[in-house]
Amino acid sequence: MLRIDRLSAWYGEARALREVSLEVGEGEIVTLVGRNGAGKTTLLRCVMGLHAQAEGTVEFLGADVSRLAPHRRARRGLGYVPDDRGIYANLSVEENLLLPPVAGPKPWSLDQVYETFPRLRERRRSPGTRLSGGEQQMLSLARVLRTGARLLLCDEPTEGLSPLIVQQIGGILRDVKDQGVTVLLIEQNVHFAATVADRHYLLAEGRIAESMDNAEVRAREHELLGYLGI
Amino acid sequence: NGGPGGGGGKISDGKIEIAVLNDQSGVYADLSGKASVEAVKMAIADFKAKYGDKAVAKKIEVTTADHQNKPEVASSKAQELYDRQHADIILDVPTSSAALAVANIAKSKKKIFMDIGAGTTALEGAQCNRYTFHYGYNTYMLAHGTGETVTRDGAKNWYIIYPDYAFGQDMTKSFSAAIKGAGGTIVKNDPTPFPSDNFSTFLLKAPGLNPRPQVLGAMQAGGDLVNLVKQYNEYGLRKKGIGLAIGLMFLTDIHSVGPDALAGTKFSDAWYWNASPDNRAWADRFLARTGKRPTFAHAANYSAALQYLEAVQRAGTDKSDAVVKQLEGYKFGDVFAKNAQIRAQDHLLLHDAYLAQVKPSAEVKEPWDYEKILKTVPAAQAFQPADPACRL
Amino acid sequence: MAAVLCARGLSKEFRGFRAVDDVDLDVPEGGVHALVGPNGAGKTTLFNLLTGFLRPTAGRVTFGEHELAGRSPERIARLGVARSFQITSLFAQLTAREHVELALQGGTGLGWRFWRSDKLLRRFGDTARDLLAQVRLADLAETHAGALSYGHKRALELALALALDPKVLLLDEPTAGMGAEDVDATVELIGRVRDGRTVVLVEHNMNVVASLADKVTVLQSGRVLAEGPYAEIRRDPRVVAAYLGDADASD
Amino acid sequence: MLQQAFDGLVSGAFYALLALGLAVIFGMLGVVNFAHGAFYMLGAFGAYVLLDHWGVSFWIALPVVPVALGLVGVVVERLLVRRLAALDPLYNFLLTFGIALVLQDLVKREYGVQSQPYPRPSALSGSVNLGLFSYPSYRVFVLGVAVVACLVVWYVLSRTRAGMIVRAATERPELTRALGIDVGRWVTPVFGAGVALAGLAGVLAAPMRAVNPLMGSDLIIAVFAVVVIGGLGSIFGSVVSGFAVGVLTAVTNFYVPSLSQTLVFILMVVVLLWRPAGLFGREEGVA
Amino acid sequence: MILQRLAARPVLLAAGLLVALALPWMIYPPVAMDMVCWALFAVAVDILLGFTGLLSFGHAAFWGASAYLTGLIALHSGLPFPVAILGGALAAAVLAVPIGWLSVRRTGIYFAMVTLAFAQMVYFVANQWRGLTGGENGLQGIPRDFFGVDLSDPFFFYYAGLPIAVLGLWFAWRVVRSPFGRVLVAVRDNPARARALGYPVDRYKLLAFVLSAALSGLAGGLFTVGHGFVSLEEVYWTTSGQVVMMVVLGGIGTLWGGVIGAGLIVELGDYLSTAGFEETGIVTGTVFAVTVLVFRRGIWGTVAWLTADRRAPAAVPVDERENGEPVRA
Ligand SMILES: Nc1ncnc2c1ncn2[C@@H]1O[C@H](COP(=O)(O)OP(=O)(O)OP(=O)(O)O)[C@@H](O)[C@H]1O
Ligand SMILES: Nc1ncnc2c1ncn2[C@@H]1O[C@H](COP(=O)(O)OP(=O)(O)OP(=O)(O)O)[C@@H](O)[C@H]1O
Ligand SMILES: [Mg+2]
Ligand SMILES: [Mg+2]
Repeated sequence: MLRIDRLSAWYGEARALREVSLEVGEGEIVTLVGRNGAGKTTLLRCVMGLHAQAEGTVEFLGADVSRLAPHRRARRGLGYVPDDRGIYANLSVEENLLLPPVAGPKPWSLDQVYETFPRLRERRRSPGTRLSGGEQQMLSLARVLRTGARLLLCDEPTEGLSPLIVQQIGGILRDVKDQGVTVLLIEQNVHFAATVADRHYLLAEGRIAESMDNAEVRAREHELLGYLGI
Repeated sequence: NGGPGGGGGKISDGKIEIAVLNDQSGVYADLSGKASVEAVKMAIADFKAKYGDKAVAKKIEVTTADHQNKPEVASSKAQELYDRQHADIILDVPTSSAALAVANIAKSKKKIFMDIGAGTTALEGAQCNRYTFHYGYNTYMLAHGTGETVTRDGAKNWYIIYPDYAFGQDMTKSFSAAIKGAGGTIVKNDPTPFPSDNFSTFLLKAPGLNPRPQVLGAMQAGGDLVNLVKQYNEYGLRKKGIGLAIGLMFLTDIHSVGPDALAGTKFSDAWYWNASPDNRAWADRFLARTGKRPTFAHAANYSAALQYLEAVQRAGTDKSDAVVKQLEGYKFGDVFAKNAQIRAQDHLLLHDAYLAQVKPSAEVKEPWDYEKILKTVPAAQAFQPADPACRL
Repeated sequence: MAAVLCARGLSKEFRGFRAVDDVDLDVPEGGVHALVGPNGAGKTTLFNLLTGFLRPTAGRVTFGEHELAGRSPERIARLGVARSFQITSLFAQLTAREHVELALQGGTGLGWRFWRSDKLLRRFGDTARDLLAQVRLADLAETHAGALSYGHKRALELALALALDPKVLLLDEPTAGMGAEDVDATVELIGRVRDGRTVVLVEHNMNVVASLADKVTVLQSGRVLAEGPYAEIRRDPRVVAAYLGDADASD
Repeated sequence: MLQQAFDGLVSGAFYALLALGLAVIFGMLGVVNFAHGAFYMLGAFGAYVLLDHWGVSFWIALPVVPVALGLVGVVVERLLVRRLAALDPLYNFLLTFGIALVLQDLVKREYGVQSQPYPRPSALSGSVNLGLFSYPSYRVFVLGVAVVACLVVWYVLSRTRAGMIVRAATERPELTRALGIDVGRWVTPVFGAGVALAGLAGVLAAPMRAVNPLMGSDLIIAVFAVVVIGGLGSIFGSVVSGFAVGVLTAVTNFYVPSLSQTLVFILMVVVLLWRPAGLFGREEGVA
Repeated sequence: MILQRLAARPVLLAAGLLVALALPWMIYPPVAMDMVCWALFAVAVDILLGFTGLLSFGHAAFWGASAYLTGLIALHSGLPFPVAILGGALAAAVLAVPIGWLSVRRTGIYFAMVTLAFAQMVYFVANQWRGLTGGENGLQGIPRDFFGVDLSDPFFFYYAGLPIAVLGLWFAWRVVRSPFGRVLVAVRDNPARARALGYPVDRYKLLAFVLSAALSGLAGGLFTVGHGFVSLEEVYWTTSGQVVMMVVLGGIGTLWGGVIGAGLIVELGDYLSTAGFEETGIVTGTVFAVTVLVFRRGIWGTVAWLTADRRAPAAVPVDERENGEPVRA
């Protein structure tokens, strides 16, 4: 479904990604793990078309989207959940949900969203940034789900959240997967990553250091943690 | 470089160079501007026709420059005109600050300057000098004619509003003196912001003053004046019995606002093109050349150029000092200046002035026919007595 | 050990969101104090509060006998509390040497001399070179900061903080973005410069924390979760759950 | 006194309309449009030219001129402003300063600097009785139009999908793009709409103020001060401070006429001392 | 290469001085004087815009305040003109303290608007305080006295005034190339970092503002004596806009670019007013807009960029932000 080929990115002079290639198959949950600054966020931003200083190709659903503007990629079914959650302070919760246009064959309805996230229904009139961090994370995820995006790009959706909410989000991601949505997930927490994902890419210093499946991750968890510098 | 041009023959460089330095792009562009250059050319043509071969100056040329209403441009241009273009005289120069700047240049270069466009009495007061003449009008003339006549005609109580800058303050002083001299009272005078596009505060205030004013004396000029008149009508003050008298209004202003808005308003004018057959004939010639009806400034430029050339003819030379001597105290009359004299003490041109009234559009018979002359203010009374501060 | 830098009841609210929540912190004199916690725990915000870049919503900060809360960053820097920035923050138009000279010049009041030549700054040249050598930037002294690689920028950040010769040095992720070799060198450098001063360190690299820190404070959601020597902290079940992850507990 | 204050509301209406346009453009594009005064002037001239050359009445000019100017704004944004969008906002400030000079002098070249006549629409030439006092009906109309325009803008921004997108794009343009919205397509109409608001103010001004090429340039500086007082970027703040400055100026005019011109700047100083970001402005970030 | 560079500086300097000395032979002396004054003014503004990162749209206030004070001193005290000019510059500096103190609280576009508003306020005061300023008549007949030597010929006055301007330019260069100037660049590039290094950023900005105002005052005073009068035009906002145009045209942050920009715009204005083209705004506005659009480094900046080491970061601070760092409004 998503194929990245020899993707490189820079920040001014500094190179953040070095010829990264990876693939995500339909209906998979794939995580990107790696220490801070490895280039994970940059990779997602490149996929979304938000990073100008990049080279290489990004194919989505068999078509090369590398030259498309971000909004066109979103229209084709890429859903982006940024690392800072990206909630609008000037929009209410409901407006935050309704903002992005529908982009996939099976968009969620508002009711569906509220059923899954009852907290959001309670707070639907309040400004987006009045929510707690966890609620904001839910909102950000719900927002792209509502568009019916085919591929979710989630940048550390569990960051700074309590274990309970982390579990909940893990559950949601698995549910979403059951509905046929593909997920590319950035995760610092290897343990969590292992519980939700099918496959993992380890990113280090802007390169794909390794690709492994779940069993491998579990077997090598220790080694990995050392590698990640945790 | 930079040295004086003169020497040699009777006419320096063998020709007379008349320079018109005025505003060709700003607020005064329509009032005077490039059309004044045409007026000067008419003067030269008339002069040549009159003297033919007897003319002292065989060759007379006109140059012009735009000072954009900026005094620094005026001063550099004036220097350039005198030094480089060898101008013998500079004419017009509207805007007080520019006029005063050029007067100082004229003084240091010892070249003649006849100001037409500026109203400030400082030109014949503290800032006067031997080579500068003030030709046409000044704030005293504007204020006195209107203030005195309107008061005499029965409107005793005045409410004066003036733009808060030198011109407005001058005008108010002159007006007040004239009104009091004629037995009237100033109920109140208020400074208004300058520039301003909103006079409603003052217009609203007017009917409530005690005693209720009969006339609103407005010293605004240009765009402010147009704003004010529009708003005066909007508030219907005329219907409330408060007339409008205006300190400084040009024909072009009436054209801007439209005569109906101003109908009945009284103001002083230095000259009006349709006041006499004589004027009219000249105005027709001017129309043929420029496609416009002349304002008083056009006529004054014509007259000033003509009188300068006559003075050169009498002096037999274009040397400044000799020409100044010919001009000082000279009595004459021409199409612009009636019963005129150039006062020797301060180089102010004294001539008949007029109290005019704006016609309603029903009475306007042809384009630009906006004024009715109510009264002639004789030359002797139209201008102020010589200011002792002036030492030539 | 006396606490050189003390915070009491420190809180910071951003439009209803508490980034730092009632934190008490004692930084003992003359050691390395590590501050760890998940992303968004409030570590950088705490740094900003300690160094005057943010004004606390509530609470006090004392440095020796000085009250710091409410003072401007420049005053705090002058008092001897220097910091580096997590997000590289340099002057694009100045060379590495000029950066260090600028930092050295800070304390002297020379900065006001607009009538003197900037050649005056040459007096700092030797010290600057020395500092740059310490952070392995000697070869790049004349390179404009805009053209330095990320790792080198981090090193320069560190040199700048050192140039102020502070009593307390606050380092926000000094090794982030560095290669393994540079990380070791930086650890070694911090090990050297800790003599005679106090270092407060924000780090995600637990190896660095383990080898340097005398004391570790763990922040989560703006609150202090645990505090103690690294050996203790790494076994604390709350810390493991919140930050280090379950895996580490089995160790 | 009450009448004076009411009158202040009318002049405040112009400040508010102009400040509103500035704020909308600034909010969305981060551009402080120096040419805003010039567009206001073009609005008035548009009405004048329509009437003078084609006899088109005020009532037709009122919708037509702002729309036409909005289109001009669209062109200006597409051809010029957009090129500098990625740079420091100062560049667009300077660009629009240049544009203002050009527009002003183009009009000057065509029509001279004289004020042009423009009559009040005859339907509004009288006065209306407002209970406590009677007041020129045209002014009441101006106030009404301004208030309606402000309300419409408020409604559009807060209650429609377009407004939602504009608010979102103003806050986080990049993310909004990533969520599938073509922000670039919205920027141009917003610039156009801001310019149209200036044009509307211009048409409204034609019957009661002098129509000349310089009418916008001095006004716009006062409007800048208004916007600084209200808090640049705050649409609500701009409107409120526009009306407030109008009323305060009118009241000051009454008691201390000589102070009225500097008043808006004095207010600005006071506000800067008290709340550097303006009354309703957001604090600039630290560090 | 290095030798070439080393040689280039004195050669450029000598060439510049030569041009300055020859100017009144090549163009009309009063126009030459205007160029020199505006050049100094533009350089003063560039200290703030190019080296401190603050766009002041209200420098007419300082140029004009000094013009008035210089005029008053020269008119009423009979002191030689350089003393009057120094007095004017001092007045401008004093005025800059409160205005700067309030303005430097804001940056970027806000700073531009706030300074513009302050300048307009100064304009209104100058307009109303007629007893002192002469209102719109201005102050006239300001003498060019220099210990009894008559300098009324603009040709000679040019040479009398030139040293003052050159001294001012030298001072500007000194400020930029001083320890203080180094701090300014740091403040411009990254104020937060400068604070962390112990520099009170606002006070540095304020001092830069005051120095820039003082130099603007020097230029304004010289201009006044050169013309022999002061008018309200000096404090009007168009003057502020004009000088910014000169700086941008010459090249922001190049210091000497302002000199070129000033020369060109003064010459252009002079040319247009004789060429019979009245609407100078169309031409200058277009030139300016085009410069901003396609030619952002300005003349000097482009030349320097073409001839010098292109890898060095651009002198224009704002260009830096084209990639990477978000623009802070
Ligand atoms: N705006 C920027 N300017 C310069 N360098 C940047 C910028 N953003 C990121 N970088 C650098 O690019 C590299 C990759 O950053 P990125 O944000 O992709 O890392 P990450 O893996 O997502 O890290 P984290 O786990 O902290 O989110 C890092 O070295 C980072 O410092
Ligand atoms: N200026 C600000 N306005 C609003 N919220 C802020 C601001 N600065 C920080 N925050 C929020 O405060 C929280 C703590 O941020 P902080 O930068 O202190 O985290 P941190 O512990 O340093 O994380 P990291 O390890 O990722 O650097 C975050 O949720 C952040 O979004
Ligand atoms: Mg990241
Ligand atoms: Mg941090």
